[in-house]
Amino acid sequence: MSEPLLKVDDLRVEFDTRHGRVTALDGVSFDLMPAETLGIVGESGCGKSITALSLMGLIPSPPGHVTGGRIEFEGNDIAAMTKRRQRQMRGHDIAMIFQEPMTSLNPVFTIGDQIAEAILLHQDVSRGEARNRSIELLKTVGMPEAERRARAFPHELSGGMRQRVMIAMAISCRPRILIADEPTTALDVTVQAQIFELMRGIQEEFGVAIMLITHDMGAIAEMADRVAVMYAGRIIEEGDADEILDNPLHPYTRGLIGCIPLLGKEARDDGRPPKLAEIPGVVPPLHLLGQGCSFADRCPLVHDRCHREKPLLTGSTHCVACHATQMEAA
Amino acid sequence: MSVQETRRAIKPVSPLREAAQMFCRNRPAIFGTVLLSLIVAAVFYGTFISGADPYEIVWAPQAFPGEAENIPLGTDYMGRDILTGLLKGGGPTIAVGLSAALITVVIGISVGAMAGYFGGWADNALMRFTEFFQVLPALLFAMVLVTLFSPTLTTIAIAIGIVSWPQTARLTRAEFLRIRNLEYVTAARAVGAGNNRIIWRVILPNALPPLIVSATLTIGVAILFEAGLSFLGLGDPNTMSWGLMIGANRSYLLDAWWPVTFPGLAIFLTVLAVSLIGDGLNDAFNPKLRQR
Amino acid sequence: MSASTKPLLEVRDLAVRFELPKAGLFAPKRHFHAVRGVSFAVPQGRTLGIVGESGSGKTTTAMAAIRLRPADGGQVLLDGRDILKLTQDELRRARRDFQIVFQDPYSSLNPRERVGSIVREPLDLMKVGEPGEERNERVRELFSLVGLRDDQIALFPHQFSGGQRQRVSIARALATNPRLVVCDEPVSALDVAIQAQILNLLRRLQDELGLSYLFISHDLGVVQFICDEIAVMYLGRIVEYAPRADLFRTPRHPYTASLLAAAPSLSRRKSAGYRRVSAVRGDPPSPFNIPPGCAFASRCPNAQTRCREEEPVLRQFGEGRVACHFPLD
Amino acid sequence: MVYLLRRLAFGVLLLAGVVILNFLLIRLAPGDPAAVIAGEMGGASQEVLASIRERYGLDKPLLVQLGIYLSNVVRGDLGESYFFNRPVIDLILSRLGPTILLVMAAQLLAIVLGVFMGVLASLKPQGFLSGFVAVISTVGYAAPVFWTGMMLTILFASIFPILPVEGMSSARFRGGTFDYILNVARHLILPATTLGIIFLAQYARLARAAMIDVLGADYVRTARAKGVPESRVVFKHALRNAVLPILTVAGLQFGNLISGALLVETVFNWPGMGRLAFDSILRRDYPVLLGVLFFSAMMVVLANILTDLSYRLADPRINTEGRS
Repeated sequence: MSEPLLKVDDLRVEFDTRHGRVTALDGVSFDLMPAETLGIVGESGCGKSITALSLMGLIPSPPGHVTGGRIEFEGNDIAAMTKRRQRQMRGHDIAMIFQEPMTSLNPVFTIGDQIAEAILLHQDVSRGEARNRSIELLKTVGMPEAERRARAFPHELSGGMRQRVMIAMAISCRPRILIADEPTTALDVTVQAQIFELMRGIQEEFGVAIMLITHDMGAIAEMADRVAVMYAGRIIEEGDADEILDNPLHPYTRGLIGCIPLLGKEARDDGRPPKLAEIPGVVPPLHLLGQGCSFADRCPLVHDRCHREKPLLTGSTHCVACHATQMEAA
Repeated sequence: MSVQETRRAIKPVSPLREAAQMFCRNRPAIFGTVLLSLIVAAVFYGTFISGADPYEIVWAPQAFPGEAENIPLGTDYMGRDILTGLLKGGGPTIAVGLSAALITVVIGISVGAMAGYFGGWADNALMRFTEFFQVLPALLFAMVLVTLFSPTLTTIAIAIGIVSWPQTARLTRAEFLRIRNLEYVTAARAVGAGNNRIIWRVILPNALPPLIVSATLTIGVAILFEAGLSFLGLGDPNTMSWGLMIGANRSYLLDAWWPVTFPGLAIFLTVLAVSLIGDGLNDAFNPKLRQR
Repeated sequence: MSASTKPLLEVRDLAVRFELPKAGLFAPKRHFHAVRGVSFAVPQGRTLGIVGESGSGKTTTAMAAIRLRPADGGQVLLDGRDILKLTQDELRRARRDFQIVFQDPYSSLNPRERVGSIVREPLDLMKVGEPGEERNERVRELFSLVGLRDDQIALFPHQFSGGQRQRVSIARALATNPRLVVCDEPVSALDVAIQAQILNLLRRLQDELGLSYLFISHDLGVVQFICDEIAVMYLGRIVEYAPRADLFRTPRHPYTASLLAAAPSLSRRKSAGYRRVSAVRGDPPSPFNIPPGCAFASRCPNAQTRCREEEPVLRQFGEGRVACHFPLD
Repeated sequence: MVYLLRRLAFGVLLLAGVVILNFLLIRLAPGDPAAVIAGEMGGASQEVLASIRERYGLDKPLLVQLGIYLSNVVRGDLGESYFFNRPVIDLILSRLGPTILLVMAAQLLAIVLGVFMGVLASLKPQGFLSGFVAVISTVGYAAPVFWTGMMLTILFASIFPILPVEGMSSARFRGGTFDYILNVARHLILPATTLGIIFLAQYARLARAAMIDVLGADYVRTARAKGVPESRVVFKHALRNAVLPILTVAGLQFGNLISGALLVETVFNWPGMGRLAFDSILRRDYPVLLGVLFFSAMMVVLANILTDLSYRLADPRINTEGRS
């Protein structure tokens, strides 16, 4: 097996809030292999976006603090690098696209300038050359009339087109890793499909590893090779996408999959689809997390130990952090 | 249904009480409140309790502060006691400030609320009207009004009110426009609420926080206006006020600094107190800050 | 279609247009036609879904149908009475029969009111029941109906989570025992786990209370779960209108087909080499500038010359109706 | 272009409104309009009053009077100062330059320094400079501008006599053009600082708030994510957006700036329109006072149009709003 491109080990991030300091990421570890797509899935507030931002060194501070863990890119500890090298990595080696294409582009510069800026920052080319390349990139991401659109301002483009611009900017320096934080959540379904297809095409063409942050199991099925499921700041299950989707082990993952109104869950006797599975209650606020398993209060399989002790993520290819499942397996 | 929520009994937290708590934790705001209370107490003493006459000549003109026992802040160019002037002159200044602010708020909120709520034609007309008033430099316009219609405290208060309402109107309009489109307003209409109820019971309470802040700040602005007008010789000649004291002693500024400095300081501290309170309210009402 | 039962709500030829800012002082007034000749019916005790992407006019249609925004033409018959013709007073009284649940659980509740009085407000305004204990009793009943507790009645909206706020919103809508409830994307702002709770609740309430829903959504999974009949909207028009089973089994309009192809599913696996073949191209054209002919023609994989010249009308095809010159088999 | 014409047309309309207001004010003021126009100190002899009635058609119906008044204004006739015995328009034109100089100097100082301070403060929202900006903006707001001016006068007249505290140039000044400019500049320092400091404080506070807001925006995160150095993030990506609200406020403040100039000119004997207004109040010289009001309104209208135009240059979202 090849070496992981990115190795994240025991990452901890804390935030200052009015309830005091809370733990937003509690020992998150995972590897990202070259040219694979790792899906990180979870509900809002589970820490999936914070994971992405901490890889980029973009946790807003204050109030955020990275308080522990190690991130290695191609075997080198990022924290040990100079600030300058860290900055060069952003955009050059690791690029990122965001959820809100509406607000993620600077409204006062043309999109051509914004893409060219990324090129000029990391590559030794002339302004004119950067311009031409940005037009090429716009063509690559399927922007019609790329020459003309390069002179457009973000507000003159639709959401889908803006997300294409974001992608063009992200791939401008041929990064090794592309982090996509809910890239299609703000878009209409037909446009979502186009963006996914574009990302798949880019992965095949450039061999980039994608980290896809999403709440959408459908996106996971279509895009991901491997999946990490997050809940309340921890990874609670990890494995191959098919394994997780077809044979989820953690009660939370099972619930999450069961409660999606999927197409094709058709027909009981009265012709209506069956009732959806429910996970009772809500995700606990971070400042109320106790010492036990954070899912214990909502879990159908809960027992005493769950309230006392945090389960660890164990397993070889399909890992899970749940006392009940682990005991069953043992 | 909601399993874990059943365990905790939650007490209702009204948004108003939360704001009050925020305000009480704001040190500059508390300082402003204390300062304003002291000033108001002193002015109250001067207006209603002390029998001293601010026009009485008590000592030699332009006597240095503390030169004699009864003139701790010195005398002015005619030998009148400055401390007495301060205590007596605060009343009119503050009264004009308060009533002008009241006029401002009443006109401003009415115009802004109508423009923002009804929109369209009414909004257009009212906003053009407002824009017209904003074209006139406020102090100059107030000067013209006071000069033409004799300088009494009432005219001055009305003039200040007339020139300063546009800002409140614009703010109110903006708030109404924003809130009007929120779903809870539509929801109120869906359950059968009429225009009156929606304006006064639904939108206004939600628009109030920034309006209260602006009203507070308007008091400060009005006090500054009154001082400016008095300084230009447009104060009510029959009433001692802080601005008037400055204006009267202005020509002798380089002979004696104290007759000008102390009334100015009084105005400064009053406006400072009011604006600290205004800032404190602003922070208290700001939900963004409350999250931290 | 359930032709036997008389529909509770019938909308005929509804039109809504917005006035655009004028280009110049003397330029003619310009309009943007958000809803163009839309007709549908909600049968008693059933659910009609309106699906579409942003800009399709689905929410505007619903809002105009219950007069939360003015309509510029058409009829809305509730039990045979035209809602669009009611006077303000009549309308206010009639509102007890049709209520609405909004999309955004955060902005749909007045932050300065306790949730109890939010739920009570419709009772007070429409004078339902005796003031005082009877109405308070009703509020408690509604709270338990939607799965909230009595001791939460005095709380303020910001003390609730998104899902619970949506429950409050539903309780408010049900206060006057309405017959029709418009649900405007009631779950799209919620996380999936909470979404399932609310969808199950809405279905339970329909079964228990015999409610009729007009359900607006962009999510076909949700629509399939809760709706009996579905109208698909594209740029202000209904392009397909069919019973659930038929629409999902055999979509007739290419647009419906592309929506279905893009809907959430766990069966499209990367591991199985799934690729999207003919996703529709591009974005919808600007609603301000709708081309002649079929509005979908510019993105349609099957478009032909006729589609760009002649606007198709909604006509019977198979079990449902479709507005397409070349419907799919 | 069409936009500019429309703005100008509306500006003219506003000014016509000011003229009508002036007309109404004279009629509404207590007493005989002719006497009002003549001014109480103008020695209102019967002949003067008669000539005024003639000139303004005061014996004719109100609408006709308005027509006469309007047509006079259009011809540049704002009336006569019966104290100076000069046309109002001449008086004002001779005072316009100094006022514009003062106002522009103050505004420039306030914007440049204010924005600079605000930006620096925004980089450390809890830092020392942020505290300083908060303090000076509160203090600057609360101190009456004429009082600040007087305090500075005392300071520079008695304690550090290094700057002139009165007038626009030294009396009986002799020297070349360049020396004259220097001389005026030295005289300008105190008035412009006094006037500028209130606005400086406001702009600094506003710039800090706008920058903090913008620095948290998604597109700034995008810029950081593509590896833009922090200084460039601040001064290119963020500042370009943060100036927009400042520009808006700067335009709105223009009227207040003129109000402030009125007081500052009076304190420092700066020979501008404000000083003229002050003098005409003392003499109840109403035509002059109303003329100053009209000219000030005109300056505000022009400033607003300029602000609008620069806003449209700075924000591409405005230009294309009508395009579909």
